[in-house]
Amino acid sequence: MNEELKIIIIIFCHLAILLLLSPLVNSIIKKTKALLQGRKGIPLAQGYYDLIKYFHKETVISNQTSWIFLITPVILFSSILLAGLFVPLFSEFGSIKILGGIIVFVYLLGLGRFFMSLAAMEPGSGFCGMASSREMMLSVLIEPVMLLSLIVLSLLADSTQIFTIISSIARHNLTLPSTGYVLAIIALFIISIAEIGRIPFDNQETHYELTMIHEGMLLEYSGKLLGLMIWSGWLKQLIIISLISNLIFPWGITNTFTLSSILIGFIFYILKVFIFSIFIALIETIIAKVRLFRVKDILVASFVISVLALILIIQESGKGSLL
Amino acid sequence: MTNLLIKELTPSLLSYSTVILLLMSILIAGSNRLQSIVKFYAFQSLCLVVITLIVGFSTSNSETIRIATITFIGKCLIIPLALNFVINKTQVHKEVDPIISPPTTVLIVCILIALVYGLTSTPNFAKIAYSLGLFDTAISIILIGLLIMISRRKALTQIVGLYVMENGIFALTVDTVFGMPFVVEMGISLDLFIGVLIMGIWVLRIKQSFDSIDVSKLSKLKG
Amino acid sequence: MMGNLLLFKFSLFLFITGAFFSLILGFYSKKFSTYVSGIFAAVSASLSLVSSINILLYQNNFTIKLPINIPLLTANIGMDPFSAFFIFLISLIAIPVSIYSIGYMNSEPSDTPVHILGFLYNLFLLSMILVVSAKDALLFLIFWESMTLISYGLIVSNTSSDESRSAGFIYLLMTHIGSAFLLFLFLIMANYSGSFAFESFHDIYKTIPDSLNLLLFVFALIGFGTKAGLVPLHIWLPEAHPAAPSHVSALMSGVMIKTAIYGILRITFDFLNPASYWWGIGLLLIAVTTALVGIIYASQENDIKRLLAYSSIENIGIIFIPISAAIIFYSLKLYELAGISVVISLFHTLNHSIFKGLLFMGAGSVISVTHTRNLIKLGGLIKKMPQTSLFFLIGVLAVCAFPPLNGFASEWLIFQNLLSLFKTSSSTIKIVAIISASLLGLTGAICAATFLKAFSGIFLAFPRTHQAEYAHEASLSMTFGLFTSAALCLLIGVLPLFVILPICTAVSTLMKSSSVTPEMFSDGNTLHISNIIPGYYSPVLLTILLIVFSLFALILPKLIGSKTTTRKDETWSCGITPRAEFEYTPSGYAQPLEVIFSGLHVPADFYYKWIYLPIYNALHRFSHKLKPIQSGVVQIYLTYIFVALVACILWVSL
Amino acid sequence: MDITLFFLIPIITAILCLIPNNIRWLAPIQIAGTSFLFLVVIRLLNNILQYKVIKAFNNLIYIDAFSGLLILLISTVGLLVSLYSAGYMTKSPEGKTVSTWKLKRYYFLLNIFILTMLTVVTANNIGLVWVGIEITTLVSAFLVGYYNKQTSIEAAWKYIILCTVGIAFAMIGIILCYYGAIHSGGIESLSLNWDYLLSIGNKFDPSIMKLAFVFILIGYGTKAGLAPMHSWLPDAHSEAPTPVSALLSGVLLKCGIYSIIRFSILANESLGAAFTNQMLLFFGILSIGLSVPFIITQHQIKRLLAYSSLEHIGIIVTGFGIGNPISIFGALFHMLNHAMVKTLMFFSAGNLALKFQTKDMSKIKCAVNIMPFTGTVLLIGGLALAGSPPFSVFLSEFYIIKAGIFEKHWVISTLFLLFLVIIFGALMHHIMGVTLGNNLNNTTEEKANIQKGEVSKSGIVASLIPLLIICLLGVWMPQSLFKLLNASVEIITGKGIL
Repeated sequence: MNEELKIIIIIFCHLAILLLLSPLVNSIIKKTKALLQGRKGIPLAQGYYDLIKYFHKETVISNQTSWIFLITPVILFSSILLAGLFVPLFSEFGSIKILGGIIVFVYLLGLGRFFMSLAAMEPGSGFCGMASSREMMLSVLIEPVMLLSLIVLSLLADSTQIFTIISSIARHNLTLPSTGYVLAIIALFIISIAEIGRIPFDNQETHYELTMIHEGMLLEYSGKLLGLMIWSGWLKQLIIISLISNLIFPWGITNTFTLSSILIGFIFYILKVFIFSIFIALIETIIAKVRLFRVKDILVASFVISVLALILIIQESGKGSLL
Repeated sequence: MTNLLIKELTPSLLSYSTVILLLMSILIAGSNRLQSIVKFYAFQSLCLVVITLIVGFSTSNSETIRIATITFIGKCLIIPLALNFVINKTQVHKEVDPIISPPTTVLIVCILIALVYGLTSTPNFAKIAYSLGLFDTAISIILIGLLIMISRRKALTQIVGLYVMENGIFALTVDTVFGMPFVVEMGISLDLFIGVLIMGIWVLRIKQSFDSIDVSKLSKLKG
Repeated sequence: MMGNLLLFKFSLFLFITGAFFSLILGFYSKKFSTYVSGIFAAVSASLSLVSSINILLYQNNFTIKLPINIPLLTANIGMDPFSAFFIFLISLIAIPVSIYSIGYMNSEPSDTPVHILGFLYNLFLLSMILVVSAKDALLFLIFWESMTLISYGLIVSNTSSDESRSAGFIYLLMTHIGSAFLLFLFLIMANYSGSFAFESFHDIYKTIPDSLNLLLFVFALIGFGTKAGLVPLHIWLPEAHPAAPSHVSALMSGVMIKTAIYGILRITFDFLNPASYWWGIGLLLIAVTTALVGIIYASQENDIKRLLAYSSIENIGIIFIPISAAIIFYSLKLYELAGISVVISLFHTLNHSIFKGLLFMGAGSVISVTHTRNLIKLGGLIKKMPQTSLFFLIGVLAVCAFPPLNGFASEWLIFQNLLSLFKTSSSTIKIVAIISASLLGLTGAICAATFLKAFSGIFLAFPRTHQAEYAHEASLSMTFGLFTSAALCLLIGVLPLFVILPICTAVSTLMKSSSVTPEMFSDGNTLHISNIIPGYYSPVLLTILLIVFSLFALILPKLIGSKTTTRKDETWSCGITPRAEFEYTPSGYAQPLEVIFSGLHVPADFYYKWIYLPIYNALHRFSHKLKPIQSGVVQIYLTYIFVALVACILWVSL
Repeated sequence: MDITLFFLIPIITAILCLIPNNIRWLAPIQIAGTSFLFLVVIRLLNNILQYKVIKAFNNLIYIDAFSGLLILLISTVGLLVSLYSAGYMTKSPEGKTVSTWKLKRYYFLLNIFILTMLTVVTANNIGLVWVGIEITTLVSAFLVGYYNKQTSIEAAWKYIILCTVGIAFAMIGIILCYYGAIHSGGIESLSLNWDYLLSIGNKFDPSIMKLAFVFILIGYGTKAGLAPMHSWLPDAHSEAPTPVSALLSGVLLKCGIYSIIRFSILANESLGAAFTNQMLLFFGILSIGLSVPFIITQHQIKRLLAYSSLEHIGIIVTGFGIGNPISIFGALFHMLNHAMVKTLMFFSAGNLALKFQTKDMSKIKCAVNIMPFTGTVLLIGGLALAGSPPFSVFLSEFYIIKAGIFEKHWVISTLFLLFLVIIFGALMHHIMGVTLGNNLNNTTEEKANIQKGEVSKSGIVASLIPLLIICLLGVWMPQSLFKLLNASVEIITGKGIL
């Protein structure tokens, strides 16, 4: 089998996993939370039911809206799905090297968020506007820290490709986990929680208009459009979880194209994602959501952690410079 | 015989005239009656004429004698007359409340004279001062003239101050170079006579529009 | 090649002709004058565009002797590829802007002196071209100041108001101070070279002592930084750019401030020699501060043109980031990397010109229809002005650096550039570079928030005033101008290498020691800087995938779900009929940002109050103290003469 | 023949101006006279370029390129002033009617004033130069006090007193010089002639020349308006009728400088250039510096321009003081430029003052809308005056500072540039405050008083000419002008710039 075919197959698998797994992961988090809080919770397949339900429903949109409102779900979905191609799941074969690295990844997420916030301004509703405004505020805080922590990691691996970063970490990690690396991961973890809009930054469950951010922006959406938007949200959640879990446990990612190794990689991957989802649910149960403007403090803290990681890395890697 | 007399008399006459020249300046500085100031000025000019004549005779320079004549007509007659005319016309006879009072002015004048005499003995000046008897006197008179202009309020006194300065300069000319070439000297004299007329006109105009010839009232233009 | 030279000469000539024609015709028919001015400018700009492309591709440098006869001045202008790149940039923006200007000026109120504006407009373009092609320092200064004066004329003849007067004044004064530094700089250089010709300045650093080298660099930085709008010399920019007519603002923001980039690059790399990497670090700090300060102010601005002007400050900061990197590399003798950095900065310069021109033109369309610059008074225009809003959105996406537009291509390169600084040996450089990268990310994020606010404020939701409610689409020439720029944004974004190729030529002539080839930037169609941290970005592939995935996203719900209907209804607002008052206003939108940056964000007049006002006050106090010198008392005046005389005599005799 | 005509024309014009009883005839006579003078001057300049030096009237008249430049200035500004007076002087600032007799006297004095200035710059005998300068004071005092208001009388009085005192000091300098000449073996009857003095110049006793130069500098410096002897300048310039202000600022001050520089050429023969340059530099920079605070705090438009004259005199003198051929070229060129631009500025300011019936800048607003031409010209002229390219004023200042840096006068050059930048800001602030701003049509109260429109057509022509000249000279220096300037530089330094 030639190389390109292999890659295309893996990419299709990659996309399929993302699309199919994302509703499940969300349900797992919800279910775990419910169990931890002593409730019965939703069935694990609830995500799929919801999507199918939305896709069968009539679409009602505000009469203030224009084409932007209509194309936003499409752009959001496609940009997030595209960002998904940057993150390895179970195999290194999915890597399209030339597509881009961490910077393209972050900006693609930004593109989706930009359109989502833009569309939220369209109906002229106060709640949507507020959510949009807060989302942009959060993004202002998240993006630099996310970039910084990813850059620090990329400096470790000497590459901005996430695939390369993870594989090189996989090679070094077992021998010597450096302090800088650990700090960078911590910072990235905090940021990831913020990025997927979870407690303590945002509460996905809330339907109290004055506190919701992500949900608030979807307020005027319905039917197929809403389905796409929600799916995009779940996709993003899964992508971020995959990214962070693979960074922390870069094990089991195959670099060979055999059925067995792919299977092992896949199982490893599923495990990692599940564990991580449960972990997130745990955090959500323990920690309360912080006040909006306190979010800044947490994110600044993670910025400081990243800078610290950077300094440590510079100290550790005195060698290997150009001069 | 006359020549000898002149030769004998010249130095002493010169030095007497010099002293009178300086004395007149001090008197002008110390006086506050306008008419007497003009008189002192006329007398000072006369001294200058005498000096010029002496110089002229001793060097037998006919130009210098001509200059002396013109100077006599101008400085002893025209200028004092013109000034007196202005005094009568404006009916201001006294320098009231000068910026620096006459006694103080005289004191400053004395200090000035001392300074000038001291300064002219410094090496740089000595070269010039050495050859001229009147150099220090002339410079003193010039400065006294300026001091008079600075210390008085009446427009008329300022004119007199200006002409005292001019006398100093004239003394300098006579003394250093025995008078300028005639054309130039003519020009300068003409200038002075026109000057006094024109300034007289301006004093009258000041009187007309300010109802006073107090120059310190002329201080609206500032900044 | 003679043809090219002729072409260029002809284009210069046409600018002048256009200027005078539009001035004279303006006395008969204003409408006619606008057409003449716009068409002449567009045609002559296209001619110079062709001519500059020719130079960039075939490098037939030429010199022209201008009909200027001034002692000590060699009135030579000419094009080498580096100048040609800037002429390319100026002409490229000038074409759509000139076409746009026809529609814009025709929709201005009748008492606007359009003929004077048309006259100055043509001269303005001409002066910019002359600035970047001058081959003599004195000539350069003359054109440089003429450019300022002409743009000043455009500002003050646009509207007669106290605001435009003070804007013009600050502009003129600040740039004049800058020019004074430039004058000093050139004079010192001429002292060492013996001539004002730029040729004699090449490698002048060899004859200049090192300390002076730094001084000259600082002078250049102040001189050109004032024009470019580096913080804290930027205070004129947000005042002056909005005061001009919108198409002129587009040129001022898009092109004019770029001439400062030309100047600083010429001086730093052609004439001087960055001796220590601390120059670069210093500049990098200034650049990042400029970018941040610019965008934070922009985020709080409700005047659309001021917002755009502040965003220009931000972008100037971003352009200066790779320049500082270049200086660092150059001082470390990594000439190739230095060359790459300069290419990157020029690339962003070009991109910024295009999208900022587009945004200013878009804003101008809105203003000419609604007669207000205040975001709060707009809203809902997307239905009234569908084309304008689409092109404006493209501009917004470009300025926010979202893939796959041109803004992202250059910003991606800048990130790579900063990361490549990590390969140097100094820890200071490493830390500063990486934190700068993160702050660049912060800038990008604030930029997105800012332009989201701007776009939604103008185009989305309910119209908030009558002006906005009765708006209509702008005229054809205006939308055409917007369309051209927007198309360029997309085109360069997807195919950046076509532009990088000529820039490489330009930089290779600028920096003799580093020859930069496009191969250093690409791996096939992919952007990829060799030698440094491996990073790839393939705009073509990304665009294709985005389109494919979008199609997929369009089809997916239909595949899964059933065929459903779409219905329009009122926005839900707790049961009341929604009104414009319920909306989130632009200022409300930006309020969270204001809260989180309350530490960093200082009032807009901070720089004025704490840097310029004290100087002004000190001068005033001092002047008032000296006023009694002229007391009006003649005796005192006499005393001055007396004192002066006595002092001089004492000085002579002692 | 030319020379005779040259002196006769102003005299004849002056007399002719006294004859007619109808106001209408005055201006044409004056314009015709000055135009004729201008043509004669052009012919004369041609001769100068050809023969270098022209002597006449038994060696009383000595004209070289340096005098030629000043003659050019006097005749050009004279012509412009005549043009401007035609429209301006028939209107009085208070809106009263103008009496024929007064106007006749004005034109008479104007011609005499021009005549005396011509004498100053052409006389060979330095004593006669002195006489000429003194007479300019006396004549122009009447012109300054023309309006006979309290303030104008005050200005005229100060002008007379201060200048006469100053010039008296210059006399001392001349006497010392004469003395020095005789003592170094000069022939008495020739020892006041400039050409003769120059030929024996290197024999002078340096200490005498030093002293003489100090007196000359203070003396003529008063007339030239050098700080700190400048105090008469703002008063006289602001109170005189506008055409006279232009003449005072544009030419008279330069005549003072001319006399100083003439003397410094002589002094340099025995002293070397260092001493005179030092003195000139000091007073030059002091003048620029002292003008700064007054320009900043100024409220009155004509005083503003007067202080700007102080600044420019400082610039010129600094240029001479730097002593490099290029800076001297710049200084000479600046004389011309300043004459042109200041004439222009005074004309525009005069128009504004007439239109708004005030010289107070806070009461003059939005001139570009009320008087589109005058306002625009004032704004452009202000930019030129402040030294902005592409106008020729920039070039001359550039030459001066270039030479300053070339001669390594770092402090002087830095101060020069600093002052110039501050003055740029202050000047432009004032000028813009007057010309631009909110449209007055919006405030009904003021609209009633002030009609839109220019004051006079002749004023437009008179300010258009200098505007064109400074624009043109900014990009194109005619070869003949260059030759004239270069020849003057050769006279002053002994070598040209190229």
